[in-house]
Amino acid sequence: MTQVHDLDIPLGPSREKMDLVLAGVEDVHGERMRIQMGPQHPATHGVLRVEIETDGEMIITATPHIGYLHRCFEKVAENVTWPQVVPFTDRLDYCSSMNNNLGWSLAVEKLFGIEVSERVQTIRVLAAELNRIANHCVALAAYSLDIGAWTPFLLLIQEREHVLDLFEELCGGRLLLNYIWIGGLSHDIPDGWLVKVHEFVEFMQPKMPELNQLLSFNKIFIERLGNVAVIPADVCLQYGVTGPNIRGAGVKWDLRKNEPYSGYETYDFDIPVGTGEAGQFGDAYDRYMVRVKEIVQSLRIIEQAATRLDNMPGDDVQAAIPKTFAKVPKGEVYFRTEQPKGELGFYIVSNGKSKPYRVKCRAPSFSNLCVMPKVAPGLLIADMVALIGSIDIVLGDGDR
Amino acid sequence: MGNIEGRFGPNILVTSADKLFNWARSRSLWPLTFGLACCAIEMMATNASRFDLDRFGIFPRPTPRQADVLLVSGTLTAKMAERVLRLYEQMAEPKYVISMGSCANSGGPYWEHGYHVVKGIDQIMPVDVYIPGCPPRPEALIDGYLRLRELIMRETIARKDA
Amino acid sequence: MSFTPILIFFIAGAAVVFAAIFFSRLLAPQHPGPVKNSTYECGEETRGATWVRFNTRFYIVALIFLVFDVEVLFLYPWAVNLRDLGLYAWIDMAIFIAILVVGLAYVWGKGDLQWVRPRGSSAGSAKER
Amino acid sequence: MTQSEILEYLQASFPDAGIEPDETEPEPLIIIPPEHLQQVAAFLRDDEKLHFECLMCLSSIDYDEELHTVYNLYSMKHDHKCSLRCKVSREDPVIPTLTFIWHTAEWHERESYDLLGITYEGHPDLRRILNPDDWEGHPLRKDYEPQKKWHDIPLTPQPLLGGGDDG
Repeated sequence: MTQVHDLDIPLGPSREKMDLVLAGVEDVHGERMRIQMGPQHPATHGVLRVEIETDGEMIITATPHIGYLHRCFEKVAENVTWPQVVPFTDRLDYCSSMNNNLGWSLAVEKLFGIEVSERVQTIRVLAAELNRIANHCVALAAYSLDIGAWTPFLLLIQEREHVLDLFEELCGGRLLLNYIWIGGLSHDIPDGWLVKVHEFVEFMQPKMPELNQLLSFNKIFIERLGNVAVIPADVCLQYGVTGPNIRGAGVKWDLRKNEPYSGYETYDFDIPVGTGEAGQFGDAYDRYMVRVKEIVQSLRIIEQAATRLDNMPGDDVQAAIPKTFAKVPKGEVYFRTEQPKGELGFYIVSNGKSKPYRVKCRAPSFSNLCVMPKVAPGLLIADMVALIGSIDIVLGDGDR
Repeated sequence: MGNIEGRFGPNILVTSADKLFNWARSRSLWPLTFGLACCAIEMMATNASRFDLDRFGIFPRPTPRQADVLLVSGTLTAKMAERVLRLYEQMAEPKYVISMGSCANSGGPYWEHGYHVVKGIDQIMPVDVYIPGCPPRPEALIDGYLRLRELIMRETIARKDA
Repeated sequence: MSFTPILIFFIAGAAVVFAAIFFSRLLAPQHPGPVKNSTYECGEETRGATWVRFNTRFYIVALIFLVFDVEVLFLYPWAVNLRDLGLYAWIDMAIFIAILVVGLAYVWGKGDLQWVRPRGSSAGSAKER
Repeated sequence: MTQSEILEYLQASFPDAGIEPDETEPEPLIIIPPEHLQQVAAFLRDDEKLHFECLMCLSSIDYDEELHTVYNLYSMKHDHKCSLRCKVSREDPVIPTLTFIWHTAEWHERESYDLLGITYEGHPDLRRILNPDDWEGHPLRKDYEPQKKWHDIPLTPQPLLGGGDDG
């Protein structure tokens, strides 16, 4: 009988299966095989390479390798003027370009001390929440595709098309919008657009319960995601995991409530938090359910923002945009916003010239990914797919 | 192709065989799901039900062994270029390349300051169809596929010099 | 009861298979190259040998699958002409399925269906300290 | 506690560490010499009144003759922020690592090593994270010259009109 050598697995999240493997009760070990879950892989949501070392099906170590989509955002941001950086922030997390624009513009407005009118703030919140719904639709669609359900993918992408039609009418772009500028917006609301927004909200109301019936309460789905890839709250804090992932772990932390910006404090919505109904707190199912509930909350915000805009006198949305960016205040500022994937922060250094001296983008997917080597040991290979899908990474802002 | 390629002059048999093979190939282009960046999301939206690439016989395949078209959608970076070249080599003949989006065409917005970005994938592999746009609209992607169809319809297995 | 239809059936089956291979060999363009023949692993070179000592769990799972796959194989002809086989064949097959259900219960109880046997499963063998 | 209160509190608890504010608008940062960085950072996290358990962002900047690393900290418990700055000369840019204090620093430090060439001594595996491992130079430095080629993959823009020779 081969002598059971103790597996030097770093202590992953404790779980009934996991204890067994650690206690070395596993009778016979195969040799470790090194598998590349490489850059071209249907379930890595882009170009992420995870080098997995497995013993049979059980993952021993998993090291993510990123950088395959490193598009030098910070170098580009040092060589273009302030307003020209906005289209590049679109391409950071290309599923939620409106929220990236909002993050960048608010950071620069804080540095320059620009105040925007209340109407512009309301339009920004409306557009950002619409984009949150679109982003969560893509995230849930790709996730259900990874788990193996083809119908929710088509349904969710179809509902997302409605949001993209709204954006197309608002600012001409579908995916990358360049809409929220520093100090204002690129276009005002076309008339008749708010009516469409109200129609969209009515259209979208029954969709989430429908998705729940179709997928969320499906026994196979719950069995597949319950108790899998648990990221407890303290690991989230230590590794800087933010957004739906930390809310899935039960921490009620959302920048729109804790550090309100752009008028978010005036809307009433609540923060969905993981309930641990399918296993433990912070497992893949919790993170999934948090995103589904967030779509419902975003609909509430959109409804309130749209009704406010209905009876708000129209004003020039480009009033507060500075005429020239040649002379700008010097200084350094860090500003963070609640982007659908997590906490998007911009550290901006300005030396008074028309181009930023240094821009550091604290991207949510970058930090959400670095938790993988700690969480992955002990998972089966199929659960690794569930882990990557549930932390919802996009390599555009992972690699910047 | 195979043993009968470039063997015969352009006679009646060869031209009708051409028509049959080209028709069969162009009506079932299986792309390699190869989302690099933002264009990948537009590619997903085009594969979904509203723009529905399935009606053209286009069904994404995850492995290069079963793919006919390498649809490079997104920004090709230096670190990724080696892998893309290997995938391109590993695809079975006859294979085609569609460069989707201005990043793949010429480096796109990262043309000037992107030190890590390959300025256009035609620097490292032959490209059949370029689709402009950043990201190109789904209709533009469909137009790219149809243009590739016409390209395939003009192929022939007759001897080149004849 | 002539067996020619079955013979024709086999010949046709073999013909289809060989035709597919022959025409694809004849018509499909072949340009083998060193990179093309290398194994595909998500665009990466493969690292680590694949000729490793597999975990025995794979062997057990494969065995279980084989048993129940062959069982289904026997069910097909039986299910097709159950009507004229009469009650006797039905009882016969019921016994056969019962035996396999006992096997399934044993394997399930022993915990071999899951990848890692949970601690203290009912049929914990001596090996499990 | 505001930034200035934290500054006084730190100066009180580390009198000889040479902590002083700098003059960046809109809010001065706390400058900490590299040799005391780990000590002060551990204190910032463990002290009850400060309790900074989140490292929001770690960014490093190239100021021609000096390389700076700025740490933005946040405490969820007391809901207050603090930002530190650590200055290092350009010749031997070495800063002690903070990975064992905040795990999120592990990747941020690897990135700032990759892009700006600041080595964080004591870091578990300081490799390049975004660029390929054998990439020359540190791209975010002001005097960086982009490479022409990497593993014979051309990185130069194609000539605009026809007949490119070095493509």
